[in-house]
Amino acid sequence: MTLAILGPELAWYLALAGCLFAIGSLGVLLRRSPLIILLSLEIMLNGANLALIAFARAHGQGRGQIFAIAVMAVAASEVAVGLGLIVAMNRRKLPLDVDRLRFLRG
Amino acid sequence: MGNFIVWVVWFSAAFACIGSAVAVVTFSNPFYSALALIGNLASLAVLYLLISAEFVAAAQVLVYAGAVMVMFLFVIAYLGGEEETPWAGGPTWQTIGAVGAAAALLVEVIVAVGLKAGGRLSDEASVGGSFGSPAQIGRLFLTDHLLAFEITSIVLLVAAVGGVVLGHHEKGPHDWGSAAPKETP
Amino acid sequence: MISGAWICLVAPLAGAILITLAGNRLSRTGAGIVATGSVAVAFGGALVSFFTMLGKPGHDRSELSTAWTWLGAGNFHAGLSILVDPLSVFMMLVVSGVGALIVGYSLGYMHSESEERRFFAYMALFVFSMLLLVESGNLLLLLAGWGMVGLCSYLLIGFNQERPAAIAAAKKAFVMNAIGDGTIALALFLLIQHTRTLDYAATFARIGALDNRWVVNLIALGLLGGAVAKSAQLPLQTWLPDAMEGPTPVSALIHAATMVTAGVYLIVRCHPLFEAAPKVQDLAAGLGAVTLLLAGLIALVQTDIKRVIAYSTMSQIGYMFLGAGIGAYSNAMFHLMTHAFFKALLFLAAGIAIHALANEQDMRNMGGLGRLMPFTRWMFLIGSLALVGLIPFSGFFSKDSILAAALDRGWYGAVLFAAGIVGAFLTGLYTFRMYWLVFGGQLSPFAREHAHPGHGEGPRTMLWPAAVLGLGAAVAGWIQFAPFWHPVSDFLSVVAEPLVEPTGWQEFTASALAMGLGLAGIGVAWIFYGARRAAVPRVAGLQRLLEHKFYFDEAYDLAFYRPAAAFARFLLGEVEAPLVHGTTAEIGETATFAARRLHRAQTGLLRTYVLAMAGSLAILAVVFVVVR
Amino acid sequence: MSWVTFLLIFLPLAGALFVWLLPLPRNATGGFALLVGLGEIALWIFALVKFDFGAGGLQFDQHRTWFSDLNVSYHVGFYGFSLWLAGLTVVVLTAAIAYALWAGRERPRGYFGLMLFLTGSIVGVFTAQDLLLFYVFWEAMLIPLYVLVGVWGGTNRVRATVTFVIYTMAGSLLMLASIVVLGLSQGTFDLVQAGTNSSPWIFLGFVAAFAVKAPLFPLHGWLPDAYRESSPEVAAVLSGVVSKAAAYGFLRIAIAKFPEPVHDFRVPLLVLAATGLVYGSLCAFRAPDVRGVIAYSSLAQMGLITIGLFAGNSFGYDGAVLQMVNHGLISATLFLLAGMIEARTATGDFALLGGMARGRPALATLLMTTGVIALAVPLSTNFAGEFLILTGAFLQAWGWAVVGAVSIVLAAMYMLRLISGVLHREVGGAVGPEDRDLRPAELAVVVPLVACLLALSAWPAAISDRAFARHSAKPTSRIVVTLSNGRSDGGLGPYDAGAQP
Amino acid sequence: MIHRPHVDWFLLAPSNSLLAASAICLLGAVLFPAGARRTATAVVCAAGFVTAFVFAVLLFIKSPHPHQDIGLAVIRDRWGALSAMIIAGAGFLTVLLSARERMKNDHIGEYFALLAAAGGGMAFLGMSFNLITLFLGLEWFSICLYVLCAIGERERSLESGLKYLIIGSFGSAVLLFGLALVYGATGEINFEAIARATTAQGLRGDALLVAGLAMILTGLAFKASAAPFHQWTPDVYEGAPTPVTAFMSAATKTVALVLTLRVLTTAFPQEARLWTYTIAAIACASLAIGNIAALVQNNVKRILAYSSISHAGFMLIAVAANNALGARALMYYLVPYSAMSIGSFAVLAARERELGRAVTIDNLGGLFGWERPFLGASLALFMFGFVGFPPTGGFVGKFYVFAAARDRGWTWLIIVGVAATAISLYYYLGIIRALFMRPSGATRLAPAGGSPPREWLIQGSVLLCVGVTVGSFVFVQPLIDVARHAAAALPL
Repeated sequence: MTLAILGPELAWYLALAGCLFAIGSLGVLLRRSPLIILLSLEIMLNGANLALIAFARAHGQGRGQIFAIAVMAVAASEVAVGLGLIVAMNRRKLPLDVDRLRFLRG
Repeated sequence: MGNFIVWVVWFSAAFACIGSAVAVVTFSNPFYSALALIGNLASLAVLYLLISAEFVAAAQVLVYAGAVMVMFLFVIAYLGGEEETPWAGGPTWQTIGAVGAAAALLVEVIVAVGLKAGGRLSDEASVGGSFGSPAQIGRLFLTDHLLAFEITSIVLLVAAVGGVVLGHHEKGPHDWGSAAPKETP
Repeated sequence: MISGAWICLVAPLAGAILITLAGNRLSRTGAGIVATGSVAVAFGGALVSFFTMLGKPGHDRSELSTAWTWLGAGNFHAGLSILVDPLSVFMMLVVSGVGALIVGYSLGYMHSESEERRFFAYMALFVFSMLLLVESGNLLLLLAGWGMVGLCSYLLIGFNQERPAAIAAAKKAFVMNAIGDGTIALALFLLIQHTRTLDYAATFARIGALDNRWVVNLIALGLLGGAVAKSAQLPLQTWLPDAMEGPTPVSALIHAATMVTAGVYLIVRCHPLFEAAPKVQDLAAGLGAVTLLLAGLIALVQTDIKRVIAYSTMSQIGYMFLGAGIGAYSNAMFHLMTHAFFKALLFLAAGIAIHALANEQDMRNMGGLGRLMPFTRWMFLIGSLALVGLIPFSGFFSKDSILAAALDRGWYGAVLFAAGIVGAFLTGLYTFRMYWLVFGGQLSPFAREHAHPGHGEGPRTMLWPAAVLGLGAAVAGWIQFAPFWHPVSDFLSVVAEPLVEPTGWQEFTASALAMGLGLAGIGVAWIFYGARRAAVPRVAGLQRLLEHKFYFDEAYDLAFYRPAAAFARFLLGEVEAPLVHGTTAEIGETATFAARRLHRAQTGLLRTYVLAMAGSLAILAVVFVVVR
Repeated sequence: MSWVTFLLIFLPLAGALFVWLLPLPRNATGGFALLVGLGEIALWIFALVKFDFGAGGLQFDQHRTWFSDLNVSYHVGFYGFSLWLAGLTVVVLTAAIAYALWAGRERPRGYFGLMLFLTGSIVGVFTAQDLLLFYVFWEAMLIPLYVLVGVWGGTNRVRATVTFVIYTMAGSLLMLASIVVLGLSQGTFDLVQAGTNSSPWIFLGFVAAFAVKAPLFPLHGWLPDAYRESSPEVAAVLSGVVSKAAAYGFLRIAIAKFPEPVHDFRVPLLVLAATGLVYGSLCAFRAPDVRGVIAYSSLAQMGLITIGLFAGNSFGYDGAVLQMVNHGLISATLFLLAGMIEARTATGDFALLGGMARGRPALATLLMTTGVIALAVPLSTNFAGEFLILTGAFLQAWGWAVVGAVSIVLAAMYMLRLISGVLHREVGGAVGPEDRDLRPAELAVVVPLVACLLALSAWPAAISDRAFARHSAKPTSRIVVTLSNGRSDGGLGPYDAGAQP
Repeated sequence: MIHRPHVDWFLLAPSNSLLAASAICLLGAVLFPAGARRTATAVVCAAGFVTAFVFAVLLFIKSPHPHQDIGLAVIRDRWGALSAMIIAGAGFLTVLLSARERMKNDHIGEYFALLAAAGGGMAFLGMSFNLITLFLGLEWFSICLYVLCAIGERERSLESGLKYLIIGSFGSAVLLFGLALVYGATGEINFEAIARATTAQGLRGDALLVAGLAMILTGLAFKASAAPFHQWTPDVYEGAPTPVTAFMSAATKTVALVLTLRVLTTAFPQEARLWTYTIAAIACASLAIGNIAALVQNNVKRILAYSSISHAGFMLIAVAANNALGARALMYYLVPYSAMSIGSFAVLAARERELGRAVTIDNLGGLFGWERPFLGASLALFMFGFVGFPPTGGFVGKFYVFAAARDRGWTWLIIVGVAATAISLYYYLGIIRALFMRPSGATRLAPAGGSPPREWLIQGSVLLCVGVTVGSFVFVQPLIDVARHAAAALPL
């Protein structure tokens, strides 16, 4: 059974991926809570994943999907480390506000 | 007709996706943001299904929405809901710059896609029925992308160790030497 | 012949080195003896050369000897070589002979000084330098000797190191002479450019072949500049009176007998060059004439005994320049010799007086010394008469023949002659003004206070040289009496054939006029200073003009020194500090400013960092898509 | 014979390592360094005796590939003029070490090690026959200088070192750029093999480095501070030897490899040099202290040497080489003497000095002798050098020589001011009766230098006639050919053939 | 039937030995007695790096011809092997530095495990040959480094860790999107295949491809801490434990640059026009910003951070040259650079432990340079090396980089480099000034109560660094031969 593509073409998917990526980066750029920044990063990665999967479909290859799955794992890893950091910071009574993390500056 | 349904599904998923993404970014409470992200992930999974990526969609729901987000929610709960006024703080140029940069990126991607669409993007390949099935993915993972599979596991392992190291509750003061001085910020 | 010349050259240098190296191991007197001895050896060497030379025929009397190549570049080579010919032997004799006497005199004169060793080392070095100058076998070495005598002059004028006036005078002398060195050097560059050598013979041979008058004139002018500076002629004369800050033997040896006359030697030595540039030669004669007048005038109002003698030296060298300028080379040289005798004598006699009066040099504090020191008085008188040029003293024979030669040069010669005889009048006037001020009249209170009649006039080492010189001043002129016998001219003509040959009538006219005016000068001096029949007339403006030496010092100060100093200050203050150093500082500040701006961009705010990345990425991506 | 070159470079470097690594006792360190210095002198004399001046050309050369893909090699050797400059280096450096030994320096191991390192690198500069190797030694020279000035200098030493190093590095980095471009365009970095080049930019890169190091007006901003703030022996090395490396660079690289740019830039360079000559002389004339006078006179003298180098004829070249050695010895001696004076009076200010001649005959004699040689009194070797240079300049165009002659008068003015400011006049405020004459150790440092000067005065042709190959009987060296390839505008034609085969 | 792809275990040996060491360390963190834990895990970790180094050397020797393996995901060539050697060497030195770092004992095992794992990831990344392995390798060592940065659990460490994590993840996301676009444009993930596809399908200048390229460049430049993607560097370097900083400055930079050149030349040769100019611009920006910003810093670690930014600029000149000479120059440069970098951080670590506080220009002064002549002189040597003075490899490195730029015909890049070096003098020499030229007694030697005993491990590592720094100057030929062989693996 072969499947032709139904519905929106690749360009639509890519535009959506771009939107996600942009929204995610807006979150990183504008939010101060590290938690929300981590969430925004997830959105960015998902945008990339969407693009990968769309391309995989477009090229009819599995590689893109493999890539996307690997990315998921990576995203999970990043989240794990990030959350660990946030917990550690909370324990040290550090503010959970990236704007107040300014001990390190020139 | 099938096509039309696909379009409808696509659009609802896409709107849900963007809406939830915007919600993630704008909610002041991280807890709600996390919940919105779950929605986002779910709607993405729907989109994945539309382009025959069943396994990925499943993984998305299971791994992401299931495991990762649960972790998030646990931490948020542990920290207590610290609310943050979404757009406050930071200089104005930061906001303007951020919006500008994000918009430029978006426009750029869309332009790139648009330029490309005139050329090759439209002639998508037809794929076999097993495309995107767990079996195919598994086969790929064990043949061509064996290494990717292994490394993914290493990354996860490393992250786990890291998470443990960082999240691990410290038992006492530094036990290396006695003269460890106090930091003066 | 040549070995004598080498001995003559090296002996004083050896003496100087010996004294320097021996340091304290040599007693002060010992140093003096070494110096005197070495100069005496030099004189011996000169005599040997002289007599060997006399035994040779005229055309064979020139010999060049090169020790080694002193300087070389490419194909140009200048050897460390000496030239022995009648002219150089003549000068060697004068320099080492008079030198030996004066250095011997210093033994007594400098006895009380604490740094005699240095003095004698300098003296010996000077004699060496002077001998190098006169013996040099090429123009480069001549310039070397030229500079070295300037250096020694500097060292000796400034011998009295604690006296600021002495140091200032020494520096002035050196710098003035350096100007002369510079013009000579420029002349040498031209010579190298156009004749490709600095050896006398080759240079002179090739200079004739040069078509370019300008070049020849410039070369002669450059040499003349050096001569003028060294011989204290207008316009570079101002250093000589100041140089009297040096000890009296120095004045006698350097600033009367030898070094200052080097300019004359240079003109005679390089006469082919000057003859190729007759305009410059005329200029030399003219400068000599003007100088002899101006110096004579200034000498009228000076109160320092040594300065009067110094001005008279300038004046007499003016005569020599006049002579050399009109081509009467041997006459000029002859006058150089006799002048060496009588001027050294005058200085030595003055030195005895100064020595006796605790180094007082102001004539107004002297007076009546004649009774106190009869020997000195007689010596001084002999010197004065020779200076004025009264027969039969030496000055008569030499000076008058120069004037006679001037008569042989047409209208220009006549002008020069007129200047010369006016100068003769002035000479008589200022010389005997000095004589009577110092030796005539009653013993001055100052002299009475300081002089000690019981002790004699001075140590024998001082008196004997004066006596020898006195003899020379009296009789040395006899060896040549122009119309009748002229061995000096014959001897020297091998080197420098005179351009003028005055007739007997001219000789007579010149002698008569010069001697008459000289006597008139003496007479006037007698009226004002000897017999004091009349008060000295005062013309305030003129007096001030003369006392300020025609404002040459002031003019130079205003025209050169002050601008140079001001310019240097300006450079240090307005260029060096703000521009050269300021630029560095400014670059540093700009960098630091930029650094602070960048530092401010490093906010520590994570979001700005991400924004920078995102912004850059956006720009990069847009550019890529646009350019691709 | 190439081992002589090798030893001349590496003996002091090895000595430096030895001093740094082995804990020698305090006094032994300096003694050891001095011994190495004397060994260097002996080696150099040996090289001098063995050198065939008649043949000229590169001798005692040694060649090892350093890295082959860009044709960079360790290639060292001596030309006539480099041999003389190397001699200057070992003599002055040894005197400096001896002076430091006498004066006693803090942390002697560091100090003497650096001095030895400096010796080796300067000799390296004068022998390197590979562009990159030249640059390596050139930069290696800067490290010890930086530390020597910065650690053992005066109160304002830090500012002095910063200006000094940044100035010089700015220049030498441009040279590095030029070296890269030149070497790659030639396909080799070997100076002997490389041909000439006509790019004005590459030329200017080299000129920048040399002009800063020399220094040429107006790039001398680092000079007064560096010369004033460093310890006397380091100032002696700086002005005596290090500046000569720049002049050497002009000669060996800028002139030998860039005939056309040299021709095109001759006038601007001569203008800069002449300006520096007069400017330095004037500044020296007004400088308020001993070292200021010497420092600015150094600027003037380097201007003069540069005039000679760019006069473009054998007078200029020979005279410049002679003058490099002269000025090296003179300014080193003067700085050491200034140090000895400062050691007694703790100041170099003319307002506080004076009258030191009385009762101090050795000091007076030495300072006087050096001073008068410095002001180029005729018959001194300095005179010989200046005469040749100015002749060369005159042959190029008469105006340069007139400027030079003016500067001779100015030199007399400032040098006499220095001499009388220290030795003469009334006894200065800082001079006490307890300040004694030079001690035997000090004499042992300075007298040999003065003796060298006097010996050279007797026979300047020893250098001026032996800087380049003299006779064409044997195949002439490349440097000579190269040098003469540069159009000589002296207008003398065959007369200027001194530098030609 | 699943065809197991051929697996060249030898190729993976460097990474695997480090992974093994990491695993042992992890086990040791649990199993070893607390007292011996530090020493034992350090020894294991060091052994892992040594083994990795040996394997990398063997790999280098035995891989004269590039060969792709394991599903064309990695490549066995000398380029990767040499980078693995540098990384392993840097890691080994870092272990020496870390051995007695003030750190909680209960995480020391994990620390060494993560260090080894990070090294393994870098070694792997040097050999990665498709987009997936590229991304995964990058994340592999990045995640290790995030944790290592934060592991000190001091406030600063945590802050630096969080900053690094967030910015790093942002960079990864950008890189990933770029990779996705490239994949989408060509349908290939293997580097060579991408280039082939570009040619075959006429994709030169394709919008998706170049947009992806821009994003990839951003991601890689971020890892190399090149301006304007550099701002995290000073903060993270300052906050991270000094040994980790040392490791990052040497190894991360190595792998990022090596990878950049590999990706750009193998996957995007057709876009060379775009990326050479971009890299050149980035290099210039890094040189300018890195050097100028360092002028007013007081914290020595920050100065070194800016210095590392500027050196990234220098090495990017070599990348921008896009020729064989540039590749050689890059590989050569990395060796002395890594040694100097780790060496200077080692000295800082020593001083830090004496003081018990961050090292600034002010408290570097006093008698440190003289009291600890070896450390002082070594630090001075490293600074001279950073400037590019002989006799250090830094000089030859700069020379090669300039030569590469010249070979490309870009003399203006040389001028920029030269100007940057001139500026950099000020702060490098400022450190030397602080070391040796301050009046004594300005600062007390060790405010933290007595000077601790000399640490032979640190001294040893500094000595090794000095050896490499000077040795790479003297023995250029063998090193450059090695670099040439390595560069031969790239299609230049």
